[in-house]
Amino acid sequence: MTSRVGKITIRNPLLLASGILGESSGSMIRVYSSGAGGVVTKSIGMEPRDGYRNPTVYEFESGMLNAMGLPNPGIEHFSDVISRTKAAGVFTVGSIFGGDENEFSHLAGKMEAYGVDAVELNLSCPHVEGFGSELGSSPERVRSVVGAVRQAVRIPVWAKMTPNVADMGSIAAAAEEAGADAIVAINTVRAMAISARLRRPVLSNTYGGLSGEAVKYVGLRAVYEIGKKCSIPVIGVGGVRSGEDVAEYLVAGASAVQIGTAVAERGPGVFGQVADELSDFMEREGFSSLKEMIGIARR
Amino acid sequence: MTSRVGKITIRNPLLLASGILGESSGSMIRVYSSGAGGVVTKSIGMEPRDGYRNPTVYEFESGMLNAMGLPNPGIEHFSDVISRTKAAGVFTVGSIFGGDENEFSHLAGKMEAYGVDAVELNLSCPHVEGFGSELGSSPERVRSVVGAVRQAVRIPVWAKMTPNVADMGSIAAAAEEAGADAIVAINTVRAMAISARLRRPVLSNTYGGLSGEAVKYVGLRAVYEIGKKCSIPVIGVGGVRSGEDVAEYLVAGASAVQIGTAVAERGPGVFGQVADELSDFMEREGFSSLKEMIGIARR
Amino acid sequence: MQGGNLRIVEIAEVVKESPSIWTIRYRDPSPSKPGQFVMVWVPGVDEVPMSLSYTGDEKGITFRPIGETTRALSELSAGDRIGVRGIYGNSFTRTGGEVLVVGGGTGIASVIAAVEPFVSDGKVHAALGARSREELFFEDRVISAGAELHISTDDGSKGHKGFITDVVRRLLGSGWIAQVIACGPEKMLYNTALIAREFGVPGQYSVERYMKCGIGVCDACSLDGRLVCRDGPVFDGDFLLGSEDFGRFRLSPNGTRIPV
Amino acid sequence: MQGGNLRIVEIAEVVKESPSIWTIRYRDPSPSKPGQFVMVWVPGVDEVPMSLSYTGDEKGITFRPIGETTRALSELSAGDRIGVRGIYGNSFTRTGGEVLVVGGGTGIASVIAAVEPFVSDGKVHAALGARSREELFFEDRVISAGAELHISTDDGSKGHKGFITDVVRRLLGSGWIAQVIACGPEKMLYNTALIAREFGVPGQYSVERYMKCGIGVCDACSLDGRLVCRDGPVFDGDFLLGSEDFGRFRLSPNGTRIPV
Ligand SMILES: Cc1cc2nc3c(=O)[nH]c(=O)nc-3n(C[C@H](O)[C@H](O)[C@H](O)COP(=O)(O)OP(=O)(O)OC[C@H]3O[C@@H](n4cnc5c(N)ncnc54)[C@H](O)[C@@H]3O)c2cc1C
Ligand SMILES: Cc1cc2nc3c(=O)[nH]c(=O)nc-3n(C[C@H](O)[C@H](O)[C@H](O)COP(=O)(O)OP(=O)(O)OC[C@H]3O[C@@H](n4cnc5c(N)ncnc54)[C@H](O)[C@@H]3O)c2cc1C
Ligand SMILES: Cc1cc2nc3c(=O)[nH]c(=O)nc-3n(C[C@H](O)[C@H](O)[C@H](O)COP(=O)(O)O)c2cc1C
Ligand SMILES: Cc1cc2nc3c(=O)[nH]c(=O)nc-3n(C[C@H](O)[C@H](O)[C@H](O)COP(=O)(O)O)c2cc1C
Ligand code: FES
Ligand code: FES
Repeated sequence: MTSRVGKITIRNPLLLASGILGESSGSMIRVYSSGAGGVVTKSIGMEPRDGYRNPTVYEFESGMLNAMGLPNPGIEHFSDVISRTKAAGVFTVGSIFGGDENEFSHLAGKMEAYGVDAVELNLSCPHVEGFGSELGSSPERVRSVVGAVRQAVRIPVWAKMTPNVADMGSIAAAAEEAGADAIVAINTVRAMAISARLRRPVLSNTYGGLSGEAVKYVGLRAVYEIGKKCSIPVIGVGGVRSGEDVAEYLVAGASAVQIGTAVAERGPGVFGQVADELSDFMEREGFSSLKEMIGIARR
Repeated sequence: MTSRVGKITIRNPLLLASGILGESSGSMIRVYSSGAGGVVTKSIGMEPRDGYRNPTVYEFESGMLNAMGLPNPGIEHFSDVISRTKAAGVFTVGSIFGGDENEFSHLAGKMEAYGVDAVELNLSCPHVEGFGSELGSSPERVRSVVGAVRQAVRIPVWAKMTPNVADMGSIAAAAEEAGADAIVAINTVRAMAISARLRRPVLSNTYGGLSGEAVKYVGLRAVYEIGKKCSIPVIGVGGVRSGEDVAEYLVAGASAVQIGTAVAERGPGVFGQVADELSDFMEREGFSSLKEMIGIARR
Repeated sequence: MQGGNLRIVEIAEVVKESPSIWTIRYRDPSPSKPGQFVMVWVPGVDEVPMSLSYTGDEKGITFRPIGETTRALSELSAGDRIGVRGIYGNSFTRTGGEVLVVGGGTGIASVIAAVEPFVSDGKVHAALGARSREELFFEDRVISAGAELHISTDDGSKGHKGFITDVVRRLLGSGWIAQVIACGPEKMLYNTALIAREFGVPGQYSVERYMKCGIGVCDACSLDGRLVCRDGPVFDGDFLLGSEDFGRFRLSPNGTRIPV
Repeated sequence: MQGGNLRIVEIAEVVKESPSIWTIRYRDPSPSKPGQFVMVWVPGVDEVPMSLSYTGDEKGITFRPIGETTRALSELSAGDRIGVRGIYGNSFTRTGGEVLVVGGGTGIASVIAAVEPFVSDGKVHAALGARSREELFFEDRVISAGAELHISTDDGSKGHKGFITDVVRRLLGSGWIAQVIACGPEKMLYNTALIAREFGVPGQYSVERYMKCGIGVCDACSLDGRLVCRDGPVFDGDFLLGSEDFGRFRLSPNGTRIPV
C-alpha cells in the first residue's frame, strides 16, 4: 500500500485532511496509529485566531457544513505540536493560510523549521474573507503565492484548490508552473444552511463549506479535470468514506487521498477501516500496487 | 399561496425545473395538474439534438448526476408542445440555450410567438461545450446575451445561473443590468462519477451535473448571495424535496422555487405534496402570505 | 435515490436460447416482479432497458441482437462485467380467473416471468408468437410451469401460421379467459388490446419507449403524460386505447413526436 | 450524519432550581443516557454544550448563568425556541455494587440523571457540593429516587462545611463503595479521582472542554488524543490520571494549550 506523491513515499495513501483533528499532537498521533498514512495539520496563520462563534457546523444526512473561521494558535505557538507529532514518527504536512505571498513564505519557512515533511497551501477556504477562495480563484495570485513559497522552502509544496471557480484546471496549472509539487483538491464547496423555523442562517458566519458524501462527485471531477492539465501528482479530497471511494479517486487519477468528514461519521478508526477495505478491493480486483490503479479511468 | 415573480402572478411558488419532464405537453400538463404553479420546458436549441449516449444519469443516496447533453427537438418542432401545454392553461416558461446572443434572441422570439409566459435563458449547463457554463461564467457574455434577448421580446426574461463560478453575485448583477426580470439559481454543479470496478467514468460524457439534496445548501447560498447584489426576484432551485425546503429558500430570499430531482424520488405528485407541506408549515408558523417569508433571513 | 443505484455485476452464464436469442444471467438479489426492467450498461457502448426474464436471485435478460448494444451484449461471456440499474417500473398483476399471456418476439422475455407465479393462481394460457421457429424461445419454461402452450409463426414453421393475434382471438372466443397480459411489437399489442376490448376482457400491456434516465425525470419515454419507465411499462388496455399515442406516436431520442 | 442533526425545539418550561440555577425543559424524544450532552443553540448568541439533566422524552438542561450564552438562556421563557444538536458523547455506566455519585456545582446537572436509573441496581450515595446553599439543587431528586444524600458547601450554609472531596474521602473510607461517578470543576474531579485511586475504587469522570463541533472533527476538545465530545465526556480515572492534560492543560478556543 506504499504510496508515492512526487518524491515522497508514504506508508499508505490515506491522509488526514486539514482542519480535522489537526490541532493537537495527541489527535494526530492517534489518527496515525489508527492507520493513516500521514496527517495534514489544521491551517495555521500568522496570528492566533479564535475562529467564529458557534454554530460552526451543521450536519445533514449526506454531509456537513462548517465555518470554523480558521481558528488556530498562530504559527509561533505551533512548534511544539509539530515536534511532538514528528517525534512520534508521523508523516506530517503543515497546512498554512495567509493574506499574501510574504505571509505564506514566512509560514512555510517556519513549518519547515519545525520539521514538517511538506507544506500545504490553503488557497481555498470558502468562508473567510481575504484568505482562501478569493486568492485561490485567481491564477495570477496562485502563481505568485506558490512561486514565493517555492523559493522559501526546500520541502515539497502542495497547493490546495477551491472548487468554487469556473476552471480548476487552469488554476492548478498555474500552481504547477510556479513550482508546486502536488495539487490537493478539493476544499469545501461554498454553501449555507437556513433554519426556516428560526428564520435565519444557521452558521454564525452565514456562509460555510460543504463536505462529505455530498461533494464526492465534485472532488472526483476536480481530480480528473486537473489530471488532464497537470503532470504533478494530485491528491484527492472530498467525501472519501470507504475503500471503494479511495479506489474511485485513484482510478480518476489521484496519487493519494485525504479524509475529513468521514472522521465524524466513522471516528478516527476510519483510517484503518478504509485501508483494509482498499486492500480487499485491490485483492478482489487483482491490483498488486496503487500505481496500477492511478489514472486508469483517464486512459 | 399565490406567488409573484416580478410582474407575473403564479398560483403557487412551485415550478417544474428545466430538463425534467419538460419535453412533452402530456407530462407538463400532468405536472401542472399534480399541483405545480407552472412549468419550465426542457432547454430548446436551434437544431434537433439527440443528446449523449447512455448512461446519461447516475443515482446515489442523496442526489444524482446527469449529462443528458441537451437533447431537444429543436425550436422549429416545439411549437406544438407549447400550444398544447398553453391550451391546458399551464403557466409555461420556455427554456432556451444557444451559442451566442443571436441564437438566444432568435429562440426567445420563437418561444414568445409560441405563447410562453416567460423565457428562461440556460446560461449554465455544466456539461455541454460551447453552451452553458463557459458562457454563464463570464459577466460580459451574460450581459450581452441577456441584453439581446431583452431587446428581442416583451415577455419576462429569466436568467439561469451556474454555481460553477467564483462569484455568482456579480454575474447575476450583470444579468440584472442587462434587463433580466428574474434570476434562477442554481443549475447543476459540475461533477463526475467513476466506477472503480469498471475503471472508467460512468456517464458517457464523463462529466455531468450534480443535483438533488447534495446541492441544496449550494442553492440556498446562491439565492442568499444573489439577493445581496440584485433587486430583481430570485427563483431558487436545487434539492427542494419538501415544504420545509421551500420555506428555507423563501426565507433565504427566493420568490419562488423550481423542483427537479425530487420528481425522480417522489414522482410528479411531488408538487401537490410539497404545496400541502408548505401550507402546513405556514399555518403552524403563522405566516399568512409568501411575501411575509421572502428574505426574512436576510434582514 | 430510488434504490436503483448502479451495480456492477459479473455475468454468470450466457445462454443461447435459439439461433437468434440470447439470455444473460447474473447474480443480483434485488427483489423484482414480472414485467419490471433494468437499465443494462455495456461499458463503452450504451445503456439500454431490458425486461427481467428471470426475477429470482439469479436474474436474467433475454434479447435479440438487433443493433450495436444488443450485439455487444451477445458477445459477452461468463465473467465479463456489465452495469445494471433498477429494478424499475411496475409489473403484471394477477386479477383472477384464467389468464392469457401473450408474447410476441422478444416481448416473450417480458411476459415469461409472469407465467410461473401465475399458474399457482389458476390456469394460464401462454401464446408465443415469432417470425419463425428459430426466433421462438422459452416454450420449455411454459411447459414446465404447467401452463398451456400456444404457438404461432409468421412463416408457419411452427404452430399456427400467421399472427399471434389470430390465436388470441380464438382463445378469447372460448369465453374462459378473464385476463390478458401481453408484450411484443406495438402493432401486435394494439391489436391484442382491441380484441380483448371486443370480448370485454381486461388486459395489461407492456409497452416499449426510447429510454434515457429510467427514473422518470427526462421525459424521453413519455406516452400521453405517462412515463413508461415509471408509471409503466405495464399499462391497462383502457388507458392505452384511450390515449393519442399508443400504436401511433412515440418520441425520438431528441424528443420529436414521430410515428411508431 | 451521526443522527444528531439540528432540531429547533420550543421550550416547554423554565424552572428556577435555586437563586442561581435554571432548568430548561423541551420535548425531544431522541434516546439518551445519563452523562450525554447536547449542543444548545441560542439564536443570535452562541451554541454551547450542555449535559442532559433529564434524559426522558421531555429533556432538560440545567445551568448557572455565568456568561453571555447562559445568561441569554436564563432569559428565555416557555414557547421560545432554541436549537439542539446531539445527543452526543458517551455515558456513565453502572458496574455493580454501591455507587457514589459526586456532583460539584453545575456538574450536578450531568450526574443527576444517573441517580434515578442507578438506584434500581443497588444502593446509591449522592454527594452534592456547592459554594453555598443557594447554589445547591436537585436534592429533592436524589431523595425521591431513594438515594442517600450527602451535602457540602464551601461556606457551611448547608451540610458539611468545606469541600465535597472531604465527603468523598469519608464515604470511600467506609469501604462499601464499589464505584464512583463524578462531574464538577476539574480540580475537584482531579482530587476525587486521586482519592478513589487511593482506595482502589474505579471511577468515571465527566470532563469539560471548550467545544466547537461536538462531533469529533475540529479537535477543539482534545485531551491527550481523546476527544471529549466523542470519546467522552465520561472517562475512567486510570486514563485521566495517566494523561498529561487532566487537571493541568486545556485548549483555548484558538487551540493554544493553556493551564486549566
Ligand atoms: C421497458 C423495456 C424493456 C425492454 N425489454 C427488452 C427485452 O427484454 N429484450 C429485448 O431484446 N429488448 C428489450 N427492449 C428493447 C431494447 O431496449 C432495445 O432492443 C435495445 O435498446 C436495442 O439497442 P441496440 O443498440 O442493440 O439497437 P439500436 O440499433 O440502437 O436500436 C434498435 C431499436 O432499439 C431501440 N432502442 C435503442 N436504444 C434504446 C433505449 N435506450 N431505450 C429503448 N429503446 C431503445 C431503438 O429505438 C430501435 O427501435 C426493451 C425496451 C424497453 C423500453
Ligand atoms: C460536555 C459539557 C457539558 C456541560 N454541561 C453543562 C451543564 O450541564 N450546565 C452548565 O451550566 N454548564 C455546562 N457546561 C459548560 C457550559 O458549556 C459553559 O458554561 C457555557 O458554554 C458557558 O457559556 P457562556 O457564554 O454563558 O459563558 P462564557 O462567558 O462564554 O464562558 C464561561 C465559561 O464557559 C466556557 N465555555 C464557553 N463556551 C464554551 C463552549 N463552546 N464549550 C465549552 N465551554 C465553553 C468558557 O471556556 C468559560 O470557562 C458543559 C460543558 C461541556 C463541555
Ligand atoms: C470542520 C472542518 C474544518 C476544515 N478546516 C480546514 C482547514 O483549516 N484548512 C483546509 O485546507 N481545509 C479545511 N477543511 C476542508 C477539508 O480539509 C476537506 O478539504 C473537505 O472537508 C473535503 O473533504 P471531506 O469531504 O473528506 O471532509 C475543513 C473541513 C471541515 C469539515
Ligand atoms: C435530468 C436533468 C436534466 C436537466 N436538464 C436541464 C436543462 O435542459 N436545462 C436547464 O436549465 N437545467 C437542466 N437541469 C438542471 C435543473 O433544472 C436544476 O437546475 C438542477 O437539477 C437542480 O435542481 P434539483 O436539485 O431540484 O434537481 C437538469 C437537471 C436534471 C437532473
Ligand atoms: S426514461 Fe426518462 S422519464 Fe422515462
Ligand atoms: S468539539 Fe470538535 S472535536 Fe470535540
